[in-house]
Amino acid sequence: MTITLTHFLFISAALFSFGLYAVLTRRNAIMVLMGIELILNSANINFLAFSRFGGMNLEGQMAAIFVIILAAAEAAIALAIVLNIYKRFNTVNVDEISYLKD
Amino acid sequence: MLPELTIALVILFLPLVSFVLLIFFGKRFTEKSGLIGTTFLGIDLLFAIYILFAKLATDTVWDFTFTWIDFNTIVNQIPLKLDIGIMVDSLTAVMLVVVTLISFLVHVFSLAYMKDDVRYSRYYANLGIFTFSMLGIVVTNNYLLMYVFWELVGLSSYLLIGHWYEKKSASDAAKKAFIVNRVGDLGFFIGIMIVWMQYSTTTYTGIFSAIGNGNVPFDSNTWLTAAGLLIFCGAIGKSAQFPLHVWLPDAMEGPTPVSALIHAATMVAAGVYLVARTFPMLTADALMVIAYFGAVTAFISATIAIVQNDIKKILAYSTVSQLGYMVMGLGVGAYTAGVMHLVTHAAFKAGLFLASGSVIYAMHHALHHLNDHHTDAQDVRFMGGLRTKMPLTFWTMTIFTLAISGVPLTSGFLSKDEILAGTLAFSHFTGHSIIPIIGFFVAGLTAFYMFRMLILTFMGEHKDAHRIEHIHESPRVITVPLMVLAALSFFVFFSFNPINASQGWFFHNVEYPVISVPKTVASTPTEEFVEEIHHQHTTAMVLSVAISGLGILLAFVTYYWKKISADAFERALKPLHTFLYRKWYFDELYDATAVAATLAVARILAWFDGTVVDGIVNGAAWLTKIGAVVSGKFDSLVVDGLVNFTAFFAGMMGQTVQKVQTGKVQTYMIFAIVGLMVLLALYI
Amino acid sequence: MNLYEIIFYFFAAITVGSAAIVVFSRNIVYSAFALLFTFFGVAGIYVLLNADFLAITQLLVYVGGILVLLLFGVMLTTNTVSLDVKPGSLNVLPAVSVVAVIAGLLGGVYWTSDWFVSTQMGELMNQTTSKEIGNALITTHVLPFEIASVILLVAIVGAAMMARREKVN
Amino acid sequence: MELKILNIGVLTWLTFLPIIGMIIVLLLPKEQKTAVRWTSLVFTLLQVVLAFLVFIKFDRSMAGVNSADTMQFKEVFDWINVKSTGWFGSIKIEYFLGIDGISMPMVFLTAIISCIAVISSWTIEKSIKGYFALLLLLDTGMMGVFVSLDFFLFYIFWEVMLLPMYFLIGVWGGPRREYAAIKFFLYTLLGSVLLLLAMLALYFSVTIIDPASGEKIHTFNMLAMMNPANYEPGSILSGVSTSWRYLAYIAIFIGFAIKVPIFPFHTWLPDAHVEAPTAISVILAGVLLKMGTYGLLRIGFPIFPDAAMHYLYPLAFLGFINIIYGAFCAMAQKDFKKLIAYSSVSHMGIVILGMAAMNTQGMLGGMLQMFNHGTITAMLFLIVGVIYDRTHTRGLDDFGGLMNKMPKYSGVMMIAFFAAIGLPGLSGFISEAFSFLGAFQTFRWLTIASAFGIVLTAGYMLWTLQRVFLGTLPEKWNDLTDINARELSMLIPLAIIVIVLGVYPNLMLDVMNASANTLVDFVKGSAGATIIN
Amino acid sequence: MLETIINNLSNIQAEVIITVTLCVVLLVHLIDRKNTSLLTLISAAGLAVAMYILSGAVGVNSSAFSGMLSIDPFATFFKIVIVLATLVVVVMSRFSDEVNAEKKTIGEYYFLLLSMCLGMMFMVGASNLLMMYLTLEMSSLSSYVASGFTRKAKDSSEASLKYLLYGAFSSGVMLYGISIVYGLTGTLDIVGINQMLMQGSASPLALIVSSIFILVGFGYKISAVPFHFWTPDVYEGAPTTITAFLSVASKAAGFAMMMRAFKVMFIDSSVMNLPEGTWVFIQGVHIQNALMILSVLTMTLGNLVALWQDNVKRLLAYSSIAQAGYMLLGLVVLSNDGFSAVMVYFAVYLFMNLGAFYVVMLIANKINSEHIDQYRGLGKRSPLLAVALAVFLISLTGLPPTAGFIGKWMIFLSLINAKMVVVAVIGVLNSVVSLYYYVRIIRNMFLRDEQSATIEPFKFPLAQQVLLLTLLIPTLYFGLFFNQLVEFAQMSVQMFGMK
Repeated sequence: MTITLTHFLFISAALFSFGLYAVLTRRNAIMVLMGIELILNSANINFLAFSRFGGMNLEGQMAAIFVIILAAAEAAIALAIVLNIYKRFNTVNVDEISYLKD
Repeated sequence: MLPELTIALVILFLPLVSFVLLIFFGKRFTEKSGLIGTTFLGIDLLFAIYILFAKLATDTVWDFTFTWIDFNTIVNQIPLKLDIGIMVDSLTAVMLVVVTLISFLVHVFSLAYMKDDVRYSRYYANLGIFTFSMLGIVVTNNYLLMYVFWELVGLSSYLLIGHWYEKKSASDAAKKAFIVNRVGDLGFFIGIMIVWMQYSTTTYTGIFSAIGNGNVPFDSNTWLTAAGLLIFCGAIGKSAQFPLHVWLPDAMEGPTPVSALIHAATMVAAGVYLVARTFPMLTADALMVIAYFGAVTAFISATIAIVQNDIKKILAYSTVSQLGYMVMGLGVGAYTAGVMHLVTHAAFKAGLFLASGSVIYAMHHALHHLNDHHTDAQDVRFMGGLRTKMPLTFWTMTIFTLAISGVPLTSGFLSKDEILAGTLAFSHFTGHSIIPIIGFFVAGLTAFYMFRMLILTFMGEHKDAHRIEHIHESPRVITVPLMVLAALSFFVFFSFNPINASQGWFFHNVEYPVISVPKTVASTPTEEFVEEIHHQHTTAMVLSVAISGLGILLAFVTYYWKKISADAFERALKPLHTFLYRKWYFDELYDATAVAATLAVARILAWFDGTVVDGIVNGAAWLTKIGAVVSGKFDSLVVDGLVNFTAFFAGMMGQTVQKVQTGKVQTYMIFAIVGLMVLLALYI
Repeated sequence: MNLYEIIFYFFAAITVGSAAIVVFSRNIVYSAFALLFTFFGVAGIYVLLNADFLAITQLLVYVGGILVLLLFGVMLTTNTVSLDVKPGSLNVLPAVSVVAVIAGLLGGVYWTSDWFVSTQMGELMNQTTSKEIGNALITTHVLPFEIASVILLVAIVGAAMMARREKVN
Repeated sequence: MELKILNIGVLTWLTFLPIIGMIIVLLLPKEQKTAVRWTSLVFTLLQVVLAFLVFIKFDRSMAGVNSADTMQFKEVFDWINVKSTGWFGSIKIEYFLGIDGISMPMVFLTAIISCIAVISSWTIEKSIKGYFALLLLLDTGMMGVFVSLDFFLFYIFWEVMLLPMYFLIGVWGGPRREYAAIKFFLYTLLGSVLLLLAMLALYFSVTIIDPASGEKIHTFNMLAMMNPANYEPGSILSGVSTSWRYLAYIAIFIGFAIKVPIFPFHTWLPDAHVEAPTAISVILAGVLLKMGTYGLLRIGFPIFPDAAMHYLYPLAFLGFINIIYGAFCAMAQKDFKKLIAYSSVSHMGIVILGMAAMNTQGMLGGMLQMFNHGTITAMLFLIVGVIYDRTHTRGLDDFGGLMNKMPKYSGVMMIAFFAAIGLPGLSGFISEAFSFLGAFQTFRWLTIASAFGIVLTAGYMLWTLQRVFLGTLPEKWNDLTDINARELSMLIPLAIIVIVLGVYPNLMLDVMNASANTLVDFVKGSAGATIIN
Repeated sequence: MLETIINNLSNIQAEVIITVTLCVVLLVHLIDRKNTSLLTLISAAGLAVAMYILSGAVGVNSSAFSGMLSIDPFATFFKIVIVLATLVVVVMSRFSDEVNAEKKTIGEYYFLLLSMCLGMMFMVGASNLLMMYLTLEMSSLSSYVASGFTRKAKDSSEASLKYLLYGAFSSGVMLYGISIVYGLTGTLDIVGINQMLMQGSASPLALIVSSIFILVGFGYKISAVPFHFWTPDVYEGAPTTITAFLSVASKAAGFAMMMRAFKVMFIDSSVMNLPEGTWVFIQGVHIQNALMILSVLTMTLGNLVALWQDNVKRLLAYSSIAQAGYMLLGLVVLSNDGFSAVMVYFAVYLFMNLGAFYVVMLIANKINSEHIDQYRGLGKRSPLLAVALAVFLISLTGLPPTAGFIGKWMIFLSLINAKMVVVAVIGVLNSVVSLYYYVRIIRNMFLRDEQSATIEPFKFPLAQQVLLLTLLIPTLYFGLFFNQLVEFAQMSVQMFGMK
């Protein structure tokens, strides 16, 4: 048996699920961010796999590049925000930062 | 328009003018207002008399009809008009005189009687509006207009009964009178609706001719009967027939002259007049029912009258009884007799009231002079022996009493035994012999209680020797009307034959109308009936004289010679006495049933409205319960009502949904994912 | 079981395994470092997918940039006394169920559905993609490229603004 | 009939005079209280004058109802005209005013009542500018409803009334004003949104040939909606007696029923009446309630003749319930104003019954009753207002013997009360009698049952009269003053109308007659026709 | 090569102008830290120019950057809305105390505002999933920061964090969906995707999953239930100006993108026999009823929860959720008149919602509270303000004669036209419910007198009143004369590549 598209897809599915889990459960904001990074990566794997097995059309790869760029930008801003939060609340635990609610 | 009709209109509107004058400028000419009203009525009377003679001279019926409202053509129907107008035939002419005459005399009488009343001018104004509307009833030629004036009469009676409205009893009586009459009028109105719907006209002639052509409501004679009876309902109300008679005795709360005018002579007679007008469209069944109503009324009220002590109450019940008599007369088919009794009764009953008024006037002054405020100036038990002190009043009163008891040579005798003859004839044709029996029995009762009253009031010794000193004959303005009426209570004015009126001008002019109902359901043909009356006449005469003589005798035996102790009887028949004294408990009955029910329903519905309807629409009930719990946020914006229910419901929803807004971003995400999965579930 | 497959499973193992550590580790620093391996593994998988340029970018940007940022974040936001910052995780149960469903779903999707596949591989199969990517960036994808630059500018300015220290006075 | 002033149609004047007044009032400085009052008075008076002019010039022979040619004082302009884009017919909304026998009396009534409302508001002190501005705005809204023949326009005016009413009750009302105000607001809004949907459904079902462009367009023109030929085959409301049409009719009906108010949608009324200041109660009872019935006559019946005929009996039955139910509820009230509020529920029931009769007498009776009830209830509320101003209580049991203390007042009161009882010679009788006469021909037993209402009415009215005016005066009211000139000036005109119409109803009837006949004819006819095919 | 780029650029002059402006703002602020008014001026000027250019571009219907971006009336309409909104917000910010308190970073503030605007302008034109993702992220990133602009304030910071996490998460999911779509079709260009899908080879399960995943992203942007949870918290926490901007512009952009994506990607152009101006979704992605459910949920939940809010900003947040629900109805209809209705709605929504927030901001400046009880007696203290707010709220309720009514009216018009009566009924009933809480504010302003005795009337500089009127007048004007507006909307419905 050889490595098919599906193999890669399953990896991405796994990553996505892990990422989702992290996002949903971990209290530490930074962990949540990590989870989001995982999700993005899983998406990227999809793009590349599809582009590879879809006859090597570059569109997927281009998409992946921009995703990476965005991930970087997002990480920067996220970090800034988290730091700011830490300044204000002296914690980065998402669940403790819940003053705005009904 | 014919000159006579113009005059009729003048007669109609003069009292209105006096009303308008007095209502607006009454304040201006305070004590003159009485005179003004009286003069107007005087002129009115003259015109009326003129009309009467003019009418007697000719047989033509003066009729004038014009279109009041034109509905233009209606969908697939003939052009619909609402015609109204006035008409003067013999009946009208007679009634015109009766009304104006009594009214005039009452005006005069009141000059003295009401002299120092707080609302003197208002009183005369109201007399004016009453006379106007009463005349209206008489002259109109269609049911709609009659209904209009019918109601106006009700209004003026309301105003006059409630003239001393500071007294709760007075305002109660007024209210009662109006509402009870409304009940009757309801039937009247429904009758009119049937007629209007069927014939799209309300003029008598139009309707009767239509019926004559065999056109009956909803093609069923039953409905024709129903229509007749429904219209008769109006009479039941106005003429205080059983079971709606309860208002009339209370109406005595009004000033005595008013009682004389409205509640003895004219307005209450309007019902009889109505029946007379409707006569041509009454089927045999209808007439039968009417006859029984009349008989029952006559009987019940006569029995009540026996035991009453208030002089006006006695007269009131005698009035009811006499009205029952008239209705019975019409019911059995003795048309002219009934109408004639209406006229004669008007005279002597008005007289009786005015006379009693005179007595009360005297008593009142005496009591006032002694400033005795406990003794009831109207209670016969405190009177007696007034004969010497006020002879005029006494003699006139005697004449009236004789007349009402149907003693020969009086007008009452003539009309009464015509009616009795009629009842006999009726029983001969239909076999309903109970009617004449009641008739004669009541005749006896009448004689009895009337003389009881007379004796207790005028004869024997006065109960309070001290008081008798201060009782004087009333002034002329009071006695003159009495004398006039007394004169009119003699037979000559109605027929020169003292024992049989059927040759008199009255019978000659006010003849039976043409019955227009289909033969199948019609009552006995007129000529047969008249024939039979002639046969029965002598019997009736003899019987009635005998019976009333008996009654008079009994009265004397009991109350003058005291051979029989009335008290003993009273004690012996205590239950019966109380039963009669409490007027057969009619008021109690009605209060307990109709009134109570109405008010109860009203309260229940009001509660229902406040709670349940609001509740169903609003869920207010919910709110009050649960609203309290959440009222923290549930401020007054979230009102009860639809608002509350929805808002409450919405609020609950809102709150539950709100719960998920925990402020924890990851919870949000979970919800988002769940939502996503739900959406997917829609498709997978 | 040729070399390709071996490498694949190797990288796959690294990726998934370290990802698992990232997610489940109680210690945030461990997670951070585990993340490094994940990125590395992903890069490897990129290579297997003939995306050499992407693999490099992945290493540069993620490992070199993002990860460092995250580590900074960890350092700056944890009082150095105990590295173990409240690791706790909340609403595990719902999360687990949800994630399970999603994972199953994706699995199902990937297993069943047939994708846009073309067997004829372009000449790109056996040469670097950087040239084409470069071309694309200034021809077809020039607009995204520009936008990306603006985004980066926004990111820089925004981050600077957010994170700048206000004077204490 | 045409009547232009400064080349602007008289109906426009009628409708927008108050707006001008409002603007002036708003521009006046806050201190100028009297100026504010007088401006409002002047403008409403002008309105009355114009209304009277229209009344005079009104051509009695022209029917209107469903034919634009016999509509009078017409004004038609394009208001909104969105050019059609291929996939979407052009939206064309006309500024279409016109009156016929149905609306004429209402226009007249509105003018009078508004004017009287202004007079009776003379004593308002609290932020008077706002008050009169809103009052005038309300006036425009009401007038607009009665003159507009374009459904969209109608709806706009219909809704424009809500807000002023909300504020007038909510700011100047009694203790529970907030509650009453919002309740009124929500009820009526609920009704009008249903109306909106029905309106849209109609819009898409009706197409006419646009005279300008010659292409088929949808329209909001009510008159076009009345013509079955204009209904696009296959459209939602096309066909006859379809369930869609019934639904639409019911939606419309509820919309109007809430305004009337018809049981069980009436519960907003007592609260609103009790809390509202006198002038507003007068407007509410005098004009607003009529909009419901007017709406049925103008829209419900002629646009949905089939549904109208189909639901005739239920309608009559609701009328019956209103009559009896309202009367009973009134009987149980302790609060003078509430009692009158319920009495208007009862009296509006008569209107419904008369309309449901679907024959000339009934229709005329109903329409006349609309006008008469407007005047009579206005009087009653004013009467309550007078006594309330003096004593600040409305409890029926707190009074008695006012007849002696305030003779003039009592005189007017008598007229109002007996008119309400339906005493002949006063306007109430004619309309009630005709309503019943008409209804009797269609619903025999129902009408007989309803007729008991007149006994009940007499009952509670006289009882009230006795409790308040007869008997002896309580000590505390010894220093009551009789009605003053201002109050007379608003009561007398109404009293005159009541009496005149009582004696010579033709004054109003011949205005309505042609329209009523045509309406009945049209509804029956087209319903019949539609039932055939 | 070069000239293609040049004439491509000529298509996006407006965007270029904005870009230039934002750089200039940044630089100016670096040079002169004091002069804040200059920044306002520059940004306003830039936006004005952009506006001018856009007005020139009306009616252009073409595509640029090799199909990445379509320059069509649809896009232009929304661009105008967005630029207008930005313009208003820029001026608003001038008057906002909480913004001007942050002297140091005021430059960044305008920079962020403009960058948001820029991102959104690209969003509405994006016709390539990659572009969509990019631009969405662009506007999001700047809004994360912007909502945390007053970073000293706790609530603001919290808002930014929540916004960030939630946004990143949703866009991540969306991206994943995009990747799957890419897998199914082998392209990211929406037209191409549509062609591929029309071949019907795509497996339905994957298709539906991916489209729902993408929907998550859109739903987050337009804050549709159940992806709305961030909205109240962020709206409450963020500076009022930003809240206002998000509630209008970002919603508009989201809608535009969503409408374009769904219409272009999923339209089934093979189905003929449809009434003109309507269409259907391709077999397998008939997400129409999904959208319907979303819209009903959104408006209902928004209204119901809004009943309970005592913080006016939060209340308006929920109301804006409800409004999104109404707009979604217009989308559900799947017809041009539905779309044009949505566009009209946005046009009027722009004025009324910005107006409402503006008044809230002005009041907050004075009494620095947004609690509903603080609004008591406002009718006395500042009639103009109170009346204006009342009008805006009534317009939001959708009562004539305000513009809001026209918006709702158009929506229901399209619904009834599509015979979707039930949904329409739900809609109108919702608007009745919504009356409660809008009127609640009005009641506090007019019917309730202030408990504290200190009733000194508020004074507002002329400039602020002018802005108020510029928002107020259209709200009333369009209520009665919406001719041009509707025509413009109907004209602008057409998208590039669509018939």
